[in-house]
This record gives sequence, C-alpha cells and structure tokens, in this order.
Amino acid sequence: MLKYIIKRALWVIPTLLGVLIILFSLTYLMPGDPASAMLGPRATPELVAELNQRLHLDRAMPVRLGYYLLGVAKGDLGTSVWSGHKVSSLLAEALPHTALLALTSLGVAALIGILLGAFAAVRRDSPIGGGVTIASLLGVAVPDFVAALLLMLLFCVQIPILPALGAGAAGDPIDIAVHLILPATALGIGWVGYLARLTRESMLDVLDADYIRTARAFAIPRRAIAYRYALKNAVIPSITVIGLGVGKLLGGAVFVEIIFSRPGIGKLIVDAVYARDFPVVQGGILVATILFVLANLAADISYAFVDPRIQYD
Amino acid sequence: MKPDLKMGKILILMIAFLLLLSFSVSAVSKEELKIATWEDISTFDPGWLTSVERELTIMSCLFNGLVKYKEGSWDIVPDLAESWEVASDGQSVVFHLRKNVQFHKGFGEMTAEDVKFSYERIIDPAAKSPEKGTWKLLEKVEVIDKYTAKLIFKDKMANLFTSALPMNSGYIVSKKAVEKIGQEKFGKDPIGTGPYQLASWKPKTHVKLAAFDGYWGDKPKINKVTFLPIVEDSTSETALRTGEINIGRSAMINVKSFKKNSKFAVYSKPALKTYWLGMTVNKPPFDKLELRQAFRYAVNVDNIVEAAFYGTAKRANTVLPPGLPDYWSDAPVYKQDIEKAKNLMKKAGKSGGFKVNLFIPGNDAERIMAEVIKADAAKAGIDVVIEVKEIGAFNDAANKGETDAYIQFYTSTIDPYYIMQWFAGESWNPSQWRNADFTELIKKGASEIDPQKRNQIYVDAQKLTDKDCWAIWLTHGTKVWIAQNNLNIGAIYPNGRMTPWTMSFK
Amino acid sequence: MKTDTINQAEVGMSPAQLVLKRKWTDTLRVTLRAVVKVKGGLWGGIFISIMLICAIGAQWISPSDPNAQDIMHRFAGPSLDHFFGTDYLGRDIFSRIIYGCRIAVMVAFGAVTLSSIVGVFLGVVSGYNEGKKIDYFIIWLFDIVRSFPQIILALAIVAVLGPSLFNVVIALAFTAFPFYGRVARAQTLSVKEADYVKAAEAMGLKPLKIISRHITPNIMAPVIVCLGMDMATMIVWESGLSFLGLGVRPPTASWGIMLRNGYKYIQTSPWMILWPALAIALAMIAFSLFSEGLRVALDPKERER
Amino acid sequence: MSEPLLEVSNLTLDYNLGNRKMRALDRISFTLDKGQVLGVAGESGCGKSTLGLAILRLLPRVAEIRRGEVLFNGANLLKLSEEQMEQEIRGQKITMIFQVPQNALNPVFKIETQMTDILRVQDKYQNPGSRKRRKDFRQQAIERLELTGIADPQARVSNYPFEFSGGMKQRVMIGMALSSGTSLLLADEATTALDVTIEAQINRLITRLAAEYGTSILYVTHNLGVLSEMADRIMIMYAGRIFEMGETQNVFGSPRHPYSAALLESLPSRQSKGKRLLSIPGFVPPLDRLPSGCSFHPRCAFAEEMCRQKVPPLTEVADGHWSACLLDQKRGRQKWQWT
Repeated sequence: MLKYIIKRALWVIPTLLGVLIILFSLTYLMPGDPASAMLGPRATPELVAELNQRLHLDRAMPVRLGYYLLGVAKGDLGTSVWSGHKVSSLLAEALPHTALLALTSLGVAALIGILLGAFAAVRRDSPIGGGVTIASLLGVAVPDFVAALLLMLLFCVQIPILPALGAGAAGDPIDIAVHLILPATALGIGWVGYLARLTRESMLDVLDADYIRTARAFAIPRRAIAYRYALKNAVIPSITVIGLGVGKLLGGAVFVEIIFSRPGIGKLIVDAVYARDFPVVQGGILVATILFVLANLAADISYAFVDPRIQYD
Repeated sequence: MKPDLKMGKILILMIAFLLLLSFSVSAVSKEELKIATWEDISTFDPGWLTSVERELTIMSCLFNGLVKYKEGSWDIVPDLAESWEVASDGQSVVFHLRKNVQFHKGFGEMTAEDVKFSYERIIDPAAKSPEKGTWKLLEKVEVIDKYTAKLIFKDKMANLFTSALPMNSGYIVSKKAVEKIGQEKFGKDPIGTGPYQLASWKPKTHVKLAAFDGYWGDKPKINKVTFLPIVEDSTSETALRTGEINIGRSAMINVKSFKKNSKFAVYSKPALKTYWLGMTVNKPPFDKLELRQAFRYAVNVDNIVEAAFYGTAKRANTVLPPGLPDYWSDAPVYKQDIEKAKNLMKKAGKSGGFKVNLFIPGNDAERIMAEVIKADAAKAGIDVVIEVKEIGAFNDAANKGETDAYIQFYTSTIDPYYIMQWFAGESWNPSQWRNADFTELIKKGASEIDPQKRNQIYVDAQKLTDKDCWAIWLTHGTKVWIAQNNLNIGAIYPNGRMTPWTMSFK
Repeated sequence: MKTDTINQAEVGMSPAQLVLKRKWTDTLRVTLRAVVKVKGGLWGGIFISIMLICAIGAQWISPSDPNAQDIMHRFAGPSLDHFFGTDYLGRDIFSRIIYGCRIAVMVAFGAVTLSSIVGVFLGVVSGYNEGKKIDYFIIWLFDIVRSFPQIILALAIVAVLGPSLFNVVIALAFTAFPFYGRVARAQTLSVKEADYVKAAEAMGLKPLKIISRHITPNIMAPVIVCLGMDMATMIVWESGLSFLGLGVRPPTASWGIMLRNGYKYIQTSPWMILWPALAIALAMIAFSLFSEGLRVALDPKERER
Repeated sequence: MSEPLLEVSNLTLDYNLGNRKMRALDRISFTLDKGQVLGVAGESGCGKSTLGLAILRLLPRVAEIRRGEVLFNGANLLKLSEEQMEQEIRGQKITMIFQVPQNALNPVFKIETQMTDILRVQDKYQNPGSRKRRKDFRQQAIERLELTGIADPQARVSNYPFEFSGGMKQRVMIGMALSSGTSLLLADEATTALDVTIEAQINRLITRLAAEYGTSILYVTHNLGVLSEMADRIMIMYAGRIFEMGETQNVFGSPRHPYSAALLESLPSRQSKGKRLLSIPGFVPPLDRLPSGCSFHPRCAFAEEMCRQKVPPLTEVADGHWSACLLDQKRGRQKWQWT
C-alpha cells in the first residue's frame, strides 16, 4: 500500500515544478511594465523603482525564475503590493475558510447524493429514480454561481432569513454553520444530482452481480446487502469523480466567495486580480493548485482503500 | 423495518437541522457595530494615506489632531491642543497641548516631541510622503517644553486650520512606536490617541476596532466597531435586510424603499464633491464662447441630476458645494432654453448645429447623465457622440484635452483651495482653461489669512468661471447612509462622514 | 431491425476510411439521425439550433437594438414591447439575451475548436511516439495544465492579458486542451496497433503523414463527444468570467454581464437575474443532452442495442 | 422408500421479458430423498439453473411461477413468507453454490468478513439469544476452511477474494454451503468454470462433505460424465421439460428417449474410442417459440407425424424410470442408435 502512495506522491513533484514555471511566466504575458501595472494610479516613479527592485523585475528571466523558486521553497511567497501583508499570512488566513466550504459542500453533497442514488436503485420503480435523473440534469444545468445568485435572491433578498455576508464570527460554530448553509448548498447542489445518478447506475449494475446473489442465498438482511455489500462497490466510480471534482469545486468557490463576500482563497485571488496585486494572485493560484493536486492524491488513495485490488497493480 | 424508510428519516432530519440553524441567525450582536465601507483601507499611516475621504471615518477613530472639526459641523475646535496663539506676522503658531493624553497599547504620554515628529516626518524629503504637498509651507516644529510646540512656516498658510490640521496629515502619531516598528509596519499597526485602537485588520475582509479604555476624552458607548469593505451596493442592501450590518449604503434607486421601511433610518448629506460637464476651450467647437453658452442653455441640468441620482441629489450652480464659507450663494441658475441656444449658435455661425465628442468613465451615473445630455442637446441640433472609456484611459484623455466635452467629478474639502487649485494649473485641468486673473486670485487666496478677504477672493474666482462658461455644473452628489433603527447614529459631518465614537444602541 | 447496407467492398476498411469514403454529409446525416433517436438528443438538438439561429441572425430576430437605452423606462417589468422587461439603463433584455447567444456560441465554438486542435495534435503525437522523450514531455505538460483548477487559471490569464472576447477564448482553450490531449493519446495508443496503420508504416509513409491520414480520423469519435460536453462548460465559464468583469467588455450583451447587472440591482428588480440564468441553464441542458445523444450514437457498442 | 426430502410437483414458470413470454419450466415433477444425489442434465438454456433458483426463491423480478408446489419436509416453499425463507431455509437448510466462483465472493470485503457475516446471521436465526462474539465466528470460519482443504486457513482467512484462485474460492463457497445443518445443497454448474483436475477434486470434496452431513444434492450440470460418477439418479431436461428420469445406471445403460441417447453418444468414453462423436443437428429452440408437440421433434432423427401433434407426457416406462417419448412408449424399449 505504501509503495503505491509513494509512487503517486513522487509524480506530484515534477508536476508542481511545472506549475511554478507556468505561474512565473504569467507575469511575462502582462502588457507593459508589470510594476507600474501592479501599482496602477498610485504609480509614482519612486514606488515603481522600489517595486522593481523588490520583485527583482529588472533582472534577466532565469535569474528571476531562480529567485522565485528559491522563495517558494523557503515558503516566502512575497508580499502583497497592495496591503503590504506577507502573501503567506494572507493565504494562511484564507485557506481554512475555503477548505471548510469545499469539505462541507462536497461532503454533504456526496453523502446525500450517494445515499439518494443508492435509495433510488434499491427502490427501482419508485418515482425517486426519475427524480434523481432530473436532479442530475438540473445539477449539470445550473452552474454553481448561478445557483448562488438564485439562492441569495430567495433566502436573503425575498425571504431574508439566511445571512448573505461573510463567514460568521470566528469561534462561534453556530454562526459559522449558518453562514455556510447557502454557499455550501450552491456549490454542492450540482454534485448531489450528478453523484446520485452515478451511484444509482453503478448500484443497479452491482445489485445484479453474482456476489449479491450469493449474499441473498445466505440470507444476509436486505438492508445490509444494499447499503453495505453493494454500496461499497457502487461508490467506487463516485470517488474518482469526487477527486477530479475538487478542481471544479475550487473554481466554483471563487464565485460563491465573491457573491457571499466570504473570505477565502477564491476571493483573495479575485480581489488581488482587481487590485492588480500579482504576488497574491500567484500565491493564491499556487495554493489552489496544491489543494487540487492533494485532493486528487487523496482520491487515488481512498480509491485503494475501497477497492483493495488497486494496491497491487 | 424497510431500509429505505430509515434513509428518508435521515434526510428529513438533516433538512430540519439546517432550518433550525437558520432561525437562530443571531441578529447583529448588541455590543458590536458593523459598518459597510466601499473599499478596504490601504494603510493606517496618516502621512501615507492616498484616497482620503473614504478612510477618514476609520482614521478619525484611531487618531486625533491638534484641532478637529466639531462633530456634525465644520467649526474648528480644540482637540489635543487646549489653546494656541498665532504670531502677528502669521509665520508661526504656538500650541499648548493637553496633559496626560495616553497613546494606544502602552506607548506612553503624548508630548510636543510627538507633534514635532508627526509633522517633520511628512515634510522630510527622504520619506516620500504623499502628503508632502499639504505641508510644503511648513519649515519646522520647535519643542518649547513638554506640552508646548511651535510650528514655523516659510509663508502665511491660509488652509492651516481649514484643511491641514484637522485632516489626516494633521494627526499626531507616537514617535516611540514609529521608531520602534518602522514606517511600513506602522502602516499595518497604527498607534494613535483616538477613542478606538486597531484590534485586527484582514485585508479586503474587515477592520476591527476596539474601544481604547485609556482614552483622554469621553469613552465611546459602543466598544467594538467593525468595518466591512463591500464593493457592491446590492450586497450592502442585502446585508442590511438580513440584519448583518448596522450601517450600510444602497444604490440610489433603492434609497426610497429604505426610507419607506420603518426598520431603517436614512441619513443623506450633500457630498463634498462636484460633478460637471466640461468643455475643452482650446479647440473647436468650444473655442467659441457663444457655442459654450449655447450648450449650457441646451442641456437641462435638473433632468440630468434627477435621472442619475433618482431625486436624492440637488443640482449644483458653482464649483464649491453649499455650506462652505466662500460658497457663491447667488450663482446664476441656468434653465434649459432651446431658443436662446439656437440664437447663440446662429451668432457663432453654427445655426445648422454641430457635433460634440463626449468622453465618460464607465460607471452608471455618468452613463445615465450622458444619455440625458445627448437627448436634450439633440433638441438644439447639437449631435453628441458618447464614448465610454475605462477610468484610467478616461482621465488621461480628458487631462490631455483629446475630447470636446467630458463629465468629471473632483472631491473637495471645506477649504476651497483644495478643488479650485487645479483649474489654475497645468495638470488635472481638463478644459485646458487658462485665465491669468483666475490664477492670480487663486495664488492670493492661498496666503490670505483674513477670512472675509479670502471668501471674497474665491467668490470672484467663481464669477470668472461662470463668465468664461467652460463648465456646466451638474451636482454635488449625495452621500446616503442607511442604518438599522435600533441605532442612534450620533453626529454626522455635513459631507456625510460618520463619528462612530458618538454612536450608541437604543 | 433495419441493418445498415454494408457492401462487401467496405469490409476490411478502417472505420475512419469508411467514414471518409462516404461523403461526409452522409456521415453527418447518419450520426444526427442516431443522435435524434436518443431521447434527450432531439430536444438538445432543437435548442442548440435555436441558439445558432439567434447567434447568426441576431439582428433580424431581436425586436430592438440591444444597446438602445431608454432611461425613462428602466427596470420595467416584462411587457408587450419588452418581453423580458428592461435593465438598469432601459435596454431591452429580450434582445440582449438573443445577442448573448452570439457571444456564447462564439466563445463555445472558438475555445473548443482551438483547444481540441492543439490537444488532439499533441495527444496523437505523444501517443504515436509512446515511450519516447517527447511522449513524457507532453504528458508532463498535460499533467501540469490539468493540475490547475481550470477556472482559476483562466481567470488569471484573462486578468494578465486584459479582458476581451479573444483573450477569454485563449484562456479557456489553454486550460482545456489537456483533456482532449489525453483522450486523443489514449485512442492513439490503441489505434496505432491496428493493421491499417502497420500497413502504412510498412509502405514507408512519413510519421506525420501516418498521423494525419490514418490515426487522427480514427480517434475523432470520442473527441467529438468531448466537444459537445465541453461547449457547455465553456459557455458557463465565459459567463462566469464576464460576471467577474473579466470577460467581454460592456456594453456588448453577454449573459455573464447581464448576470452581473442582475446581481448589482438584485434588490431593485429581481427578475433581471432570472433571464440570463435561465438562458445559461437551458444552453447547458441542451448541450449535455445533445452530447449524451452523440455519445450513444458514436459508441458502436451502444448502437447495437 | 423413506419419505422424500424434496417433492416438486407440476412446477411451471414463465419469464416475462418485455412482450416475450418464455416458458422456462413446464410441469416439472420429481422427488429427492434424504442423502440422495439427483443429477439434472441438459444443454444450456433448458431451464436447469432456473430450477435451483426457483427452489430457493432467488428468481429475478421478471420470473413468474404459474403453477406447482415445492414441498420441502412437507412444507411448500412457494407459500413461505420472505422472512420465513430467510430465517429458516436459505443458507441453513437449503444452500446453493454457483457456477462462476470468480465473482461469487464480494471483491471489496475480506473472506473473513463475508464468512463471519453469514455465520452471525445463521447464529442469530438458529439460536436468537446467543452472545457469540466476532472472535468465535472467526474461529468457526477457519474451521470451515480447514474442512475444505484450504492450506493455512488461519492466514488465508484475512485475505481478499482476488488473492484466491477459482478453485480455492469454490472451496470457500463449499465451506459455507455444507455444514451439519444443511439438508439440501443446490449445486448450479459448480465445477464447470474450473479446469478438469480441480473439477475432480472439488466434486470429491462435495460428495465427501455431503455424505458426512447426510446432505442431499441437486447437482445441475451439462456434463453427463460428472453425473455418471456422482449422481444416484439423473433427470434430463430439454426446453423447460423433463425428457427422462431414472437411476443413473438405467439411464446410461438403456436410455428411453432419443435425446438422452444422443447426449450419451456425444460423450467421449472408452467405448466410443476411434468413432466420430455425434453432434445433434440444429439449435435448442427459443423458449418463447417452442415447436408444437414434442419440442425435440425438429432435431429428432426418429421423429414421426404424431411427435409433431401430441405433447408426450412423462410416463413410467420401467421401475422408477420415466421418459417422455411417444415412440418409446409405443415401441417399448428401443435402442436409439444415432450414428
């Protein structure tokens, strides 16, 4: 098992190196002089010169790349041009909010989606089956930021019962939970339908498998067969999808955080983009990418936990 | 028991739990005041502040100056200085400081040393402070004794008491603190003498202030104030409706609906800024005075202001906002008069009409104004072509005079010099208007200390502007604050700036 | 069951040559008929054709000029002369939705074609040179671009290049090409073992010729299915970027910008947000149904059933 | 003769696939005594597997029992409630092993988990109050594996199914299916998927354990060779009907139905060395479009006009030897010689 994890982990390193190089080269795409673009209207000549010096913008490309990689290795992602805070501290503050949002939305959606899918498969002819197909279509149809807008319209504007702002007072779990309801629903809603349909289809296949018939032949209770024996097999396709989905989810988090003014990596990146605060943009994307790569790794590993056959190939 | 029933039960339980949570939404907890602002503050260092008006509400909580505007009006009253004497030649002022005033976070008592340090650090050429211009007439500060400081000037400084001392560059910082943590860090961790001190600052997320129990003046009634940077008006409106913020703002169009709603109280004040429809005077068509006057009669200012500000703002008749001492109260009010406009055009040989390029920035107010101007001007045969430009490009093009007409706004302070100085100079004078008498008047005004003489100088300057008709004044806009009705908002300055330390919950 | 008339001459030809031999219009007709047979495909097809018609003939179809402002009647509700009502500048929302199709279609087709061309080319090249250095380099490239969360990378690229329709297409294409690349590479790995490829190699054809003549046509089926699905995603991302103010420049009518304005005036007129949301949702459903139909039509296993 | 353990009478069953109605079992009647092995033979698609599933009521949704009774120790299994089937019959009195051992075990659970689950369920039904804990069931499972001849069961029990070969997996199934409480084992093509050497070992294991526990077996297979060694009595089925039934040596010795004879002739054996083996022409008819009369007549070399009109009833042509062939009944014992 360990060999398999290490193999997967080692492959991440060259990928991340490539990610850093692409992130670094983005600044070259910037039209005009990056420093004055970053400073914008406040660009007095002295400030531009000072920034050029601080970000080594005036040196040759390989030298700058070296500085950048060295900096990232040391954990120093530079300082925000706009607020003067260290990028790493800004990210450290924003990360927990995004992680919480991602985990709750994906977690709850996966739980409800998979259970709904299994439920629809067990009750094959019930209307639930049809409902699941429609839900999955809706899930695909309504992108997360449109769902966020409609949810806000419904629960904050028309019937103002849920908060539409921020992530709640730190340390007050109820308040944090209440501030999570709408954003997590917006992000997760697409997943419920999709995972439900995926689980329902694979569950229907699994229920026809021989080992299920064996279990019935030995009088294992019907519920244990469906929700333990069959579900563990049926959930395998969902796990890969969830691993890949984290990337899409992080993308969605950007919009949900903006719409609900929630602190987080997404909002940090977009605010930095508006303020042309490039070190923060680079740092934010790097962290989001690392989150995504780790999530994929986690999915691969959990895949092996669920399906033992994976460990050995 | 059927397996699927159990599943159904779990789902219903989960949904019920979520709903239960939502009803326990704690309305904004009593002792914390939440205020929505436009953008986040970029630095807390009074000497390095750039966009002034928006950040003064926060800065005035953290710092005091030697003098201040009395809360709710522009009268100058003592603050950290109990009294002062102005030298007969006006070249120096001696301030007697209040005793036993403590700085935040245990940085000790405020003394004349701090006053000297606070001003000299701004005029120090090496420090490159953006406020250098405000104090260019200050030569140095002398420490007479622990509680007495003498400011010495190169020349008489007219706006010392009106827009220097009581504004951000006049705030007193703790010398010990700045020397200990350095200017850059001080921008993130300010030490002043104000009623509140900085509790935490998360860029683009919130600024949390906590009441300073060692404050020399009367303690604020609310001990926690949080400023939330909210860019979109609609987000602030929604937060007001769900009770998440105490004070916020709304799009102009929705102000009426908040006024009607008993849960809210609406406070609106004319903003200290002026919108105008400017004409470039150094090239056709507006190099001819008659055509400028014709354009003035063609447009209907009342319509423009009503459309863009939905009735929340009044029209402006001159560059200075009303309420300022040197406001030209009997400035002429030009009503739309198509006939007069046509006659003037015939006199200038353009009876068949002419084309006008109108540049505007992308925000909604200017867009709406441009549309109304285009519709009215067409009645007089003037064909207005609107071009929307991104804010940076708009300012460049307007300042270089690349357009025939433009819609621009400048913010001002209670000191007329602050806004009128630009029209005498080269930069930020979009109409390219050069008038020697006007420039002479502005220079004299800058060093005239006697208030009556100073007011007359600025009124004459406004008359000159009206005579040359290079600008059609539109409005001073309005600053609207909407507060939950469980809050008495205390004193609000004439331009809408708030004073959190005077606020309390009912 | 009507069986396809397969004459003896066509036996033994590679599927792609079969396709190329028949006029491509026949293939299109056969595929479309198959797609339409699939339950969802029909509806998907209908809505997509409506979108295409709106995109091409917007100026004739839309009742009024999308940028014509009528300040006095702004925020008007749906009425006879403004089916969907008017926005904050008094512009007719119905016409803007129709013109919005144009942006959506341009971005969807533009980004998808660009990313598939680049992706398929790289995929086939790397698949064909399996195990060589270039294969590892291309796989490395795919993995790097794939490990970025797509919309976040697109957002950064547009921010750097400056928001415009062209830059949006470039950014979206850049983030999407690895998906086509991987599909193409996987297909190439299996197709390059086929006898008609071995035969071509035996005849001494240059690798580039083999790739273009023999391999690429045979791997297009799964790629085409990806195209359908991806168009829906591209439309969402364009509107997402426009929503953030990083997409198309106003005053062009794009669904994303209309969503942004809807959000800005959510208190004043809630329905302003509904129409673009509805348009995006319908486009998404249409494309996913259509590509589902496409998948079933092009998947030989499914067709027998 | 002792009172039969299992008595199936006039069992008729249809599969409703969309608009097609397939008669999978047509008036099947037979008896099975305690400790006896009844072989059920016939080409694939003749309904022999459906028989096992019908007895244990594990039929798919689309199956519908039209008529008939299945008496087990006097109780009609078709009338029992689902709870009764689970609590008393399935996995306890009647057990079943299936053809493809590869996926007979759940791939994502350890052997130990699957075995202990089954043992716990059985224990719960047999002695409700028992306080046995997981450790006891694990020990019981290891003993079962030992009985089936799996080496080092202590370690192997915590392996996953994919770590076992086909034969080993079938041994696990047999370990579960055959225990002291089992009265009837339904073996559905139990060794067909295994190679010949393993097949012999598995079949010997089944016979040994069945004898030890006095379990009767319904051994379904298309391989007559296996039945010749294992089965006491043989039943030959064709297109859902019984064509011949009797003592193994009688049926092998003197088949009373042309189809049985044909099956025997297509069987490689010492006698047929050097001769060409028979392959019966034509195909097994689809169950929803059966030929009239005797459903074998289109392929039967000896068919006559009456075979086409009348459906031959299953009649006793000798002591304990039944056959359903009009010609045989008319002409008495015949030597149905195909080649």
